[in-house]
Amino acid sequence: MSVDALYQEIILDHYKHPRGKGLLGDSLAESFQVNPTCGDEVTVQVAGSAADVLIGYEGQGCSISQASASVMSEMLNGASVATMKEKRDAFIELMHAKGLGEPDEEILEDGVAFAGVAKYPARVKCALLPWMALQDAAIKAGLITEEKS
Amino acid sequence: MSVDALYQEIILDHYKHPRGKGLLGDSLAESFQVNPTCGDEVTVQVAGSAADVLIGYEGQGCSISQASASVMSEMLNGASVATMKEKRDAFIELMHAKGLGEPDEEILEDGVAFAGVAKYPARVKCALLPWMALQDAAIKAGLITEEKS
Amino acid sequence: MASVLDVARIKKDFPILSRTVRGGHPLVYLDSAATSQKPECVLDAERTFYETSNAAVHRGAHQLAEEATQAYEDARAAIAGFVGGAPEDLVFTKNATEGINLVSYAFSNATAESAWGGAPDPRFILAPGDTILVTEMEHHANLIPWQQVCARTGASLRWIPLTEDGRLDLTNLASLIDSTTKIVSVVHQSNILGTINPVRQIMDAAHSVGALGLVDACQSVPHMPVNVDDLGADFITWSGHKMLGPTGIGLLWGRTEALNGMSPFLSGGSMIESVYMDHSTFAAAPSRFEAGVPMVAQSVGLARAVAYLDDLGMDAVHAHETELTAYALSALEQVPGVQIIGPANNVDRGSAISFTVDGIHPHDVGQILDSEGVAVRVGHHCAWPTCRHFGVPATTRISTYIYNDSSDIDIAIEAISTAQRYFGTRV
Amino acid sequence: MASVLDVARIKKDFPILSRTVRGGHPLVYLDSAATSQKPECVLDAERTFYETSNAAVHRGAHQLAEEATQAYEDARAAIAGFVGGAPEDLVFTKNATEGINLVSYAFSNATAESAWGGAPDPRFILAPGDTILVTEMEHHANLIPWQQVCARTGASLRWIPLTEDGRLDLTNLASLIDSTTKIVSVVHQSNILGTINPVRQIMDAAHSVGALGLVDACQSVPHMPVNVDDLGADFITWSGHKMLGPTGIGLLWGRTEALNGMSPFLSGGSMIESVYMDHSTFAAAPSRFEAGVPMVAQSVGLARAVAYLDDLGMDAVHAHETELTAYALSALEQVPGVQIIGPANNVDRGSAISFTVDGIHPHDVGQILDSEGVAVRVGHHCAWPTCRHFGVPATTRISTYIYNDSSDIDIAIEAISTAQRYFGTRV
Ligand SMILES: Cc1ncc(COP(=O)(O)O)c(C=O)c1O
Ligand SMILES: Cc1ncc(COP(=O)(O)O)c(C=O)c1O
Repeated sequence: MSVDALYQEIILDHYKHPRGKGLLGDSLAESFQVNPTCGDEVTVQVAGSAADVLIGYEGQGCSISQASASVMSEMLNGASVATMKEKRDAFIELMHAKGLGEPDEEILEDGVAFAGVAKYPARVKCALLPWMALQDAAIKAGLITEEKS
Repeated sequence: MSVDALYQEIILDHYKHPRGKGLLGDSLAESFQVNPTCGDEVTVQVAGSAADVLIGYEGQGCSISQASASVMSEMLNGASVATMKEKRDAFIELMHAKGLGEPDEEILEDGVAFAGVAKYPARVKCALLPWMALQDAAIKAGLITEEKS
Repeated sequence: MASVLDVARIKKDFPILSRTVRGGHPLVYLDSAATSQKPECVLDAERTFYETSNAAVHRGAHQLAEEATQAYEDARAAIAGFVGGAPEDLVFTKNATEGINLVSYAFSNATAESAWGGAPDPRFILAPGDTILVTEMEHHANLIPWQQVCARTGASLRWIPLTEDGRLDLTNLASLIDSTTKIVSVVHQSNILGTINPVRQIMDAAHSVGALGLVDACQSVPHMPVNVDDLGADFITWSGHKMLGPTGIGLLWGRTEALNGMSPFLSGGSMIESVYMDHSTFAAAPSRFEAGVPMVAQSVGLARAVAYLDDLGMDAVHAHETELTAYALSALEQVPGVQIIGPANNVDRGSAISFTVDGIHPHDVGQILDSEGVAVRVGHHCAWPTCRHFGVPATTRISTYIYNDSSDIDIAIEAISTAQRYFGTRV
Repeated sequence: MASVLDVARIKKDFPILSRTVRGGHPLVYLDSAATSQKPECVLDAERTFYETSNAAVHRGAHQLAEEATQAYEDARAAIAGFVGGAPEDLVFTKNATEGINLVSYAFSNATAESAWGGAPDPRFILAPGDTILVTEMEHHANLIPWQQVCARTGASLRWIPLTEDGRLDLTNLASLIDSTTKIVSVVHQSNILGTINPVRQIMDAAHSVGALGLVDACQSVPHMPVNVDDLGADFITWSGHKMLGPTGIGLLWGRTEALNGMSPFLSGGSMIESVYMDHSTFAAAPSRFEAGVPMVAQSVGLARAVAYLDDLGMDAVHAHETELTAYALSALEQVPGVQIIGPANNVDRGSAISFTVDGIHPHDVGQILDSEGVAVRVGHHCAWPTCRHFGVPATTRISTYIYNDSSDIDIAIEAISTAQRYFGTRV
């Protein structure tokens, strides 16, 4: 089906079996984000240190937003802030590539499965939702400084 | 010229030589009306009695509005309220006839010259301006009662 | 299913319906509650206007200006006539949202003016203790403007709650509408639930306490015969783009004296009587509410749209939709795992049908439908509080119009099953 | 007169220009300051949108909705780019009048909200003693909204007076703009006098006291290169229909932080972040100011219009108009009895030329011109106080655009002489 590019196996798997889902007992900061057009919600928490970031999340929404949160959490839990930024930039770039991006699997790991999402502008916002929450929480926590998004 | 139907000799004559122009010393009531799209202005006063209405007017504006005031004044000065209403109705009907009206010269006198004005929607308002002022002043003076215009 | 409308012939009038989407699927357009498609005759009317008579209206003394003004005022008369109203009671807005805002600002503007020495119509002046009544099934367009009026005046918002089957719970209407009520603003037909509300009863209740009443008729005027006198409202708003007309044009009908009781909303050219540097006076309605160069070409297009609907006959349009809705409801009921959000029976119900599919998020349902050529809407449908009431984050909605028939429904139903197989919730 | 533009070729792009009026006269359209005509490519773009991609934007998950959203946002980027702005700083309105009202309501709304416990941006809160500055040559659209804000907040209106030759008298600018000034709103190019004002100087003066500044660019954006950074304003408004675009669409550009400091204006769908029955939160600009289904097809048409203008080059457009204005001014000067209202020289001057003809009312001048096929505007041009300043009830105005050449002026001049002979003021 034409949607197979959107709903990669990896995405459906993360959707059905989310990794690392749940809130942290204690956190440095958290951010709640909604997608105002469809009501998808996600809360992302950050804890730990610049060398070892811990991520918790909760949410409800479509397969894309929830799988994206799961992939993000798997990819970034225990990473350094520098790695987090690198992967975040790569993921955002991929989402804005209109489906023409050639993601680097070394950097994006399971995130490469989202390449096809970028062909569906309405779904790009879904995929980015947890990443926006992470960005906001990390700023609040003082792990990164305000930057143009 | 195509405008000859609009600018009848009679109209241009009334414009250049307005009849009965000027305000009355004393009046029962007066009404000031403007055409908000072009700024034409006219003030109409009524005096006298139901059997013998006196009309004064002042104004500035285009040939059509000023000639209409002159024709109206000439036609109605000294008329009864009943005659005034009859002529007013006939004039208004003529103005809404889109140029297809066949005016009765017995009733409308020089007013028949305005038949061609009705072909120019933007000028109908000009021609009706003094009549609207008359209507309003006569109501204020208690000579006629409020009616749907 | 045989229809009272000749849908096959109607489809031919809509060029877009012959296109394909997503790699060759014929387009099945089931999103008319969001916006309708436009028949060729509407596009032709608009274009002809631009090519022959385009000019600023109510302004020039030249022939084009005359023709444009005539076209604009003829359109006003035709559209007013379509709902049984008089031309001088019909105001052109850019969409229905502007129409509702226009009325809502009459309240906050009158309130502010009266604080600074103005003497507006007292019906529009609000103070703490005054209340405004809406319902829990309003489109955001008929909710947020009233929240904002409250934030600007100290008045309070009340709402009529919903029953479990998506109807208004009128049990406590008598206590919701009382001497504090200044305006009651209610949707005629819900865009998310499909419910048709007893607006006459609610308007009468509003009038019994001296309050004004507004009906949001966005989803009713395009789909059923609507007569302004029958509704019993003081104001009715709807949009052109949902009834075959162009984007960028909406309508506000008001009772003459209600309209003329309102302070101006947008101010500028064409809505004035006299203007000085330090003060101005204003024209009567409808001009008072039409500042600036208006949507002239769009009014001409919309007038052509109402002529098209009149040719079909609004009774026939309504009968067609009622039939199709019955067909869709019973087809959906037979799909395991589908839950209808809103009235499940076809009584007092329009053609918008919201539903959820167990185990699949509405967004994903919509995406699979799209991949099969079926265009539906997913989300909260600008009625987020209604979603909250039903405990769902979003729904998938199918909504039909004159160019849909039962085969469109069949394709949608089949696509729902495809989605269930795709996401493994059904074998 | 040779022109920098190939006017003969351009005329062919405008179907309406080949029609005749009043019994066979070729149309000479000299009323572009009221509204411009539309080239075929703009009409095609709009129609193609309806026939292929029409859908509600920012809402559906289906392919048409995606395409419509893309078309709408591409249009925003193209139009913003035309004036050197960023897409996220450009708000679509229905006309320029709505744009100015939007900014004016930010003041009265913030003032009202702050009285009821809200915490709006303090720059928009007004109180008695605060002042708003306009000029004596404003279009009603940039005068009455500010009069109304004063009536709703207790603030006072000031204005920059005019000199005898129709320029702003800036002698007392330093006392007109002082610590009480909250906003300065000034027309860039007068639609009645043709004057081009030194808006940069005035905006800088506004900013020097911490006031905000708005430029009404309705008559400049269509006719000369305009760059938002160069103007130095916080807000700029203009309309689409005066620059080859469809009716029903206007623009408000604002500095990001100025836009995001404003309370919502129209509220409803698509401008929200979260909605509950008792409160809502709002999206950032531009969405915050675009409630309801917007003018999608019109945005597509307008984007095509700016591409058309870009192809000609705005420098060339401006040079063409400057030439044509010089030609018209000197031709008019040679007609006995003609008085120009506004700058008689061609310095800092646009192409709108108002004049009176001794002994003939402007309405009658316009009528004779019309009977010769020449479409001009007569009246106060929505600048009634400006007419009062010059002691005239009205003027006749010719205004040119890219599709006019010197032969159009020649025909108009000849028709003025005809009017003089007709009314017997010249032999
Ligand atoms: C200088 C000026 N400002 C404002 C306007 C109002 O524009 P619109 O009617 O498109 O709202 C116009 C045109 O009519 C104008 O020329
Ligand atoms: C019930 C209802 N009210 C209001 C609106 C708002 O209409 P518009 O977007 O045309 O302003 C809509 C449509 O979106 C609607 O369905």
